[in-house]
Amino acid sequence: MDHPPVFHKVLIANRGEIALRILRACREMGVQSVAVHSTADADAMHVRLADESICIGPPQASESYLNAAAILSAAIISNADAIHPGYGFLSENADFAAMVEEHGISFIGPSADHIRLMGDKVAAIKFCTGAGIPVVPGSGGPVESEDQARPIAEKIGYPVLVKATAGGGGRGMKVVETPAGLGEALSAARAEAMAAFGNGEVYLEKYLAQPRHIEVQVLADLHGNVVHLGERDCSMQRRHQKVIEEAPSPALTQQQREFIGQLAADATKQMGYRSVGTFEFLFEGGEFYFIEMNTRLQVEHPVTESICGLDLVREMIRVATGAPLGFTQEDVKLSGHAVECRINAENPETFAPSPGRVRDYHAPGGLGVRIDSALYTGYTVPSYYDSMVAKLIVSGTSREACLMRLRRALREFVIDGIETTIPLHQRLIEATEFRDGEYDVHWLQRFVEG
Amino acid sequence: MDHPPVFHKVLIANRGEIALRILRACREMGVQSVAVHSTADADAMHVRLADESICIGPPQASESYLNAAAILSAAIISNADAIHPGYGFLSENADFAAMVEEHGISFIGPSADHIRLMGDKVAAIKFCTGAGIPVVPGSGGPVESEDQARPIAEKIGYPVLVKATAGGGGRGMKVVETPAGLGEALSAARAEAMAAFGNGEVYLEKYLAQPRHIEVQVLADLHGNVVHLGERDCSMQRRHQKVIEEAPSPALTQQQREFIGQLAADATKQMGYRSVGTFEFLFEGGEFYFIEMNTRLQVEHPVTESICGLDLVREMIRVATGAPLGFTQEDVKLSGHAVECRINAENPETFAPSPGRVRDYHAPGGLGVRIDSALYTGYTVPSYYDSMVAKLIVSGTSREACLMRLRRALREFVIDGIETTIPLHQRLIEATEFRDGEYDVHWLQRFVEG
Amino acid sequence: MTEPSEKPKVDAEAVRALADLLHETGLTEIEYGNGDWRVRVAKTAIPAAAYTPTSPASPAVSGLAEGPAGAALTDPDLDHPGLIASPMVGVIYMSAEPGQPEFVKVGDTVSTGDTLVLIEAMKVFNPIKAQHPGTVTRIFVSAGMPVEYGEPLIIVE
Amino acid sequence: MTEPSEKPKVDAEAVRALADLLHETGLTEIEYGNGDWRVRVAKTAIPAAAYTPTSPASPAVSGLAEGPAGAALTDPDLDHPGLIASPMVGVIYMSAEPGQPEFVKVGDTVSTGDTLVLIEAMKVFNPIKAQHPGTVTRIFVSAGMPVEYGEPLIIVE
Repeated sequence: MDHPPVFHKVLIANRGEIALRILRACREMGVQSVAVHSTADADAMHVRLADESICIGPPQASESYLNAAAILSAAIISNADAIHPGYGFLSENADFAAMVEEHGISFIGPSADHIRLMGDKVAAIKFCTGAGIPVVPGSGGPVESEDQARPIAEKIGYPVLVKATAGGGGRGMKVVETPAGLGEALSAARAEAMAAFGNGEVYLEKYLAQPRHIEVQVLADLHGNVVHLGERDCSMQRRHQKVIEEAPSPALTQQQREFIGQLAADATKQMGYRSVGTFEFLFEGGEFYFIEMNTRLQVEHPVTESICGLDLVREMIRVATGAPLGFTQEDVKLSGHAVECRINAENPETFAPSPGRVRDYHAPGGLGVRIDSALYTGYTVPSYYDSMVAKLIVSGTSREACLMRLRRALREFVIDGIETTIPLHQRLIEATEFRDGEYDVHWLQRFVEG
Repeated sequence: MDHPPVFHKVLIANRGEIALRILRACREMGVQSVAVHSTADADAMHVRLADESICIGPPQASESYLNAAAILSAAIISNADAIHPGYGFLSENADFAAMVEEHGISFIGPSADHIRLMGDKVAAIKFCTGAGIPVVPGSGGPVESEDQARPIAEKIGYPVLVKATAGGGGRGMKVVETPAGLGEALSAARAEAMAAFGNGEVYLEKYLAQPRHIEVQVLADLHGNVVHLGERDCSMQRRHQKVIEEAPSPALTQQQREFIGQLAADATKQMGYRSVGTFEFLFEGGEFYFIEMNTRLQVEHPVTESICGLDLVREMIRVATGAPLGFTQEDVKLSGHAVECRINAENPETFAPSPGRVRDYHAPGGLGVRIDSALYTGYTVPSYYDSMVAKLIVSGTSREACLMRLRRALREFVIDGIETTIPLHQRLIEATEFRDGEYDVHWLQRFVEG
Repeated sequence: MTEPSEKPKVDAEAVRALADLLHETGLTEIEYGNGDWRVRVAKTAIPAAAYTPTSPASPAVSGLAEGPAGAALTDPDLDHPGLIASPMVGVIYMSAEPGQPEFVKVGDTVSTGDTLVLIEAMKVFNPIKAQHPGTVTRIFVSAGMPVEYGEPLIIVE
Repeated sequence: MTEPSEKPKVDAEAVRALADLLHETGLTEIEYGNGDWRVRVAKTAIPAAAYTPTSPASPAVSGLAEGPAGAALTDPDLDHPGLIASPMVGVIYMSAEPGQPEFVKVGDTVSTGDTLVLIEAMKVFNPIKAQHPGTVTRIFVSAGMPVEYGEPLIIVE
């Protein structure tokens, strides 16, 4: 407990549960923490628990948590030697990362260059293609005729999607199931695109009807040591917002897991990436298709922590100091199963936000239950920020044991005074498709609409 | 989640955190639970969460939680097919265990015969000696003269203790450091015993000046399969009450761990024991000395769960149905470190009980933190029962990481309205001897008195 | 009650007036005295009112769902001075043997020591007897019903 | 009060007056006596209202311990209409350059637009200017002091 801290003082440029998560890691490492907060968050848990706190602006995030100058000033006046950006807000802002480092303060995350590279979706796909990571196959440019399209479609594999270059909102988009339908679909899409956008140009892309969202966690130090920590299945989404995440994915074989993990780790090493990062894929028919890389800590990182036994925030802080990983891919053992439920302050049916005062808060306890939440009895959930107020992470030796435990934990969870999505999770845990692990990225949307 | 439950319905013959612990295991196995309670516990968490609850008597434990007839009647009228006794109360009452089984209800624990055997301390020591388990060596009977005593003392090894057969409270007790002091000590002890008890008979025993309390967890099914799950170090005691427990012990080598674990497992197998059990030892100078065996679940079982990844209550219930263990000693992997703090409703300095209304309850969360507690905001801790109101169990990859995490968790824990021993634990975590793992069974007593 | 001196007459009007004042003013206690005369009215805030901890376990409060406990929770008879509550967990028997008449029915007059019901627990039949003479005005239980400790059985007025 | 008879009359006015006093003064109990006549009124604190959840994090509320924020928490001047609060996080400069006189001192008269202090943030010196003419009656900060958003700087009356 007395060995020198890796940093003297870390400023946490975030709020809510993730600020608390980072604060806990700092405290467990013997590192001082500085909380920054808006005037709306003066009573927030991360502020109350931090060693120091600095008000950086009014409630609007643009004036506070997104206010790079205020956060950097706070770091300077508090003599912080590192900044952890959490997720959201400034976490993937390359300019902020660069600015922090220019002021001689460590940015606990990847380099500005890597954030910038992966923030440019075209450049990211180009890099990944070069690194041998599969991307969604397509024509790579406009197709003019059926003759030109046919061999491309054959190569992509049916079903293919005809998409308008100028398109959007589904217009000028046609799914082609078999070669016989290609010509007609091209004509129809062209006509529709011309009518809608005044531009009839179309291209071809692989059509994924029922993909899962699979993402691979990587961790790298400054010395070229890289490990992957398995995948997370985040297919349980509503309006592109993840609702439940689990690890490992019930859809992957061990071979697929090792294959995609190794690809992600190799690409990470190739680009000289540092810190944590996540390669996101669509997965269908046994194939992975790269979507994007998140150059930050993810909301759902605890499910990975649960199955690999690592503290990812601690590792992030460690590698930011220049410390080597200290273990190799062979040392990483994944075991058990973990599920995370994101609990939002929302009506569980209409999803209308429900900020307000928490009249009673009681978290479930016992074996295999982890709660990451900044709520407490008497706290008022402000209306200015994201509605996620708690993460319930449950682990078990098997997926089935994990889901049984999740069910009992959800039943114990009390958040009174505001509406939350706990009842939604209670419904989901009873759904056959979830219990069987047979759901794609569209399933939840249909479930909540049904 | 749909496979048939091992039991249909389990009655939990206990209260407080352990009733909740058992209830959670039942729920995670798809087993119905029946809570029994005194009138003082009508609002208790285990009652509120159970599928059914039955009031069995007035507040006095003798009329309720120790009322075997009432509990058995409750099991009968609720059609429970098994009873889990928890710890304390009727858990080591062989007659109760026998009565339960005579009524065709499964007792989730060892057989009445084994409870009876180990409840008789003389018989227990005799059995263990026969099974090759080391016990505190002694003369095995009165010694009459120095000539008779000398070879026995040589065999036991100095220092030895001269104890009065009729003795108690330290009177008629003399520590002999070297052979030269033996004669004088015998005379003095005899005289003192004669004066105090009117009986000058004395015997010899190995003197343990600074022992640690080390206990080995075993688990056995009905088919002769036995595993040990490593040891727990419970040396942090005040007035023979455990205050902090940890696993593994900072004092044992891997060789010692395997040696004592194997001995305990072999003895368990030899006696045909079933369910969980704990062999308690004093440990000094690299040697183990058997004290007693607890034929029940222990308060501190979570630290073992943390390092071995098993759910001990689930395993207890499983083996009680006749299910085989399903794994062998080779499959048991111990990893990481865990510490449990028992949090009592007591003044942290005077240890005066502090029952009353909990005005605010907020448990720590995050990675590696487990809470077993039946407290909630607004709950009134009754004055009739044990003062332990919460167990904080923290795990980490190393002992040091675990202690750092414990420190931050203790800082987050809020129990307002009653006094608790949280401040004592906060002081302990800063003590050099605890941090270094260098404490014996007497250390805490001196610490709190200092 | 007609004695004017030692045994005072309760001035209900005054108490009502003070109670009204208590409510009106939002106080929790009023003590009022004049000479020998003195009244104290109080209304303690019920903690449960501010916080009703329903949710953690909303499922089950009283397990024996078939029993009357749940329904009877707000029954004013539960405070009746003649209420006999079950002293044990067990099963109710209303008569000495099957086919025989019940020990008591509503309207029966009973004497001290009369058996009212039997409770079978652990194969022992425990007679529940009248503690004072009176009339049976209510029977909460019926044959074969399981009862928990403290559950209402019978009222003898 | 002057009535000699057995049936006393409650002096509702007196109780109401005491209740008002109780509320006004923030007391929880008043006992009032006059000769034989005596009244005690009380109001128990409601648990929920009385509970300020301080403990989870008692260690740190305002981090910049050296700053005035902590001490000024109950300072009545914080509600002063002429208070100028810091619009940003930064470090205070009281004069344009080292060695030069301070922009303002207590007692100075200022016009709208006059610079009061500079706040350096990210190597930019931001002048904080008077929004209205008046007299500087209080200065909360001093040169080199770090300030957070909303921290009190100066009062111009």
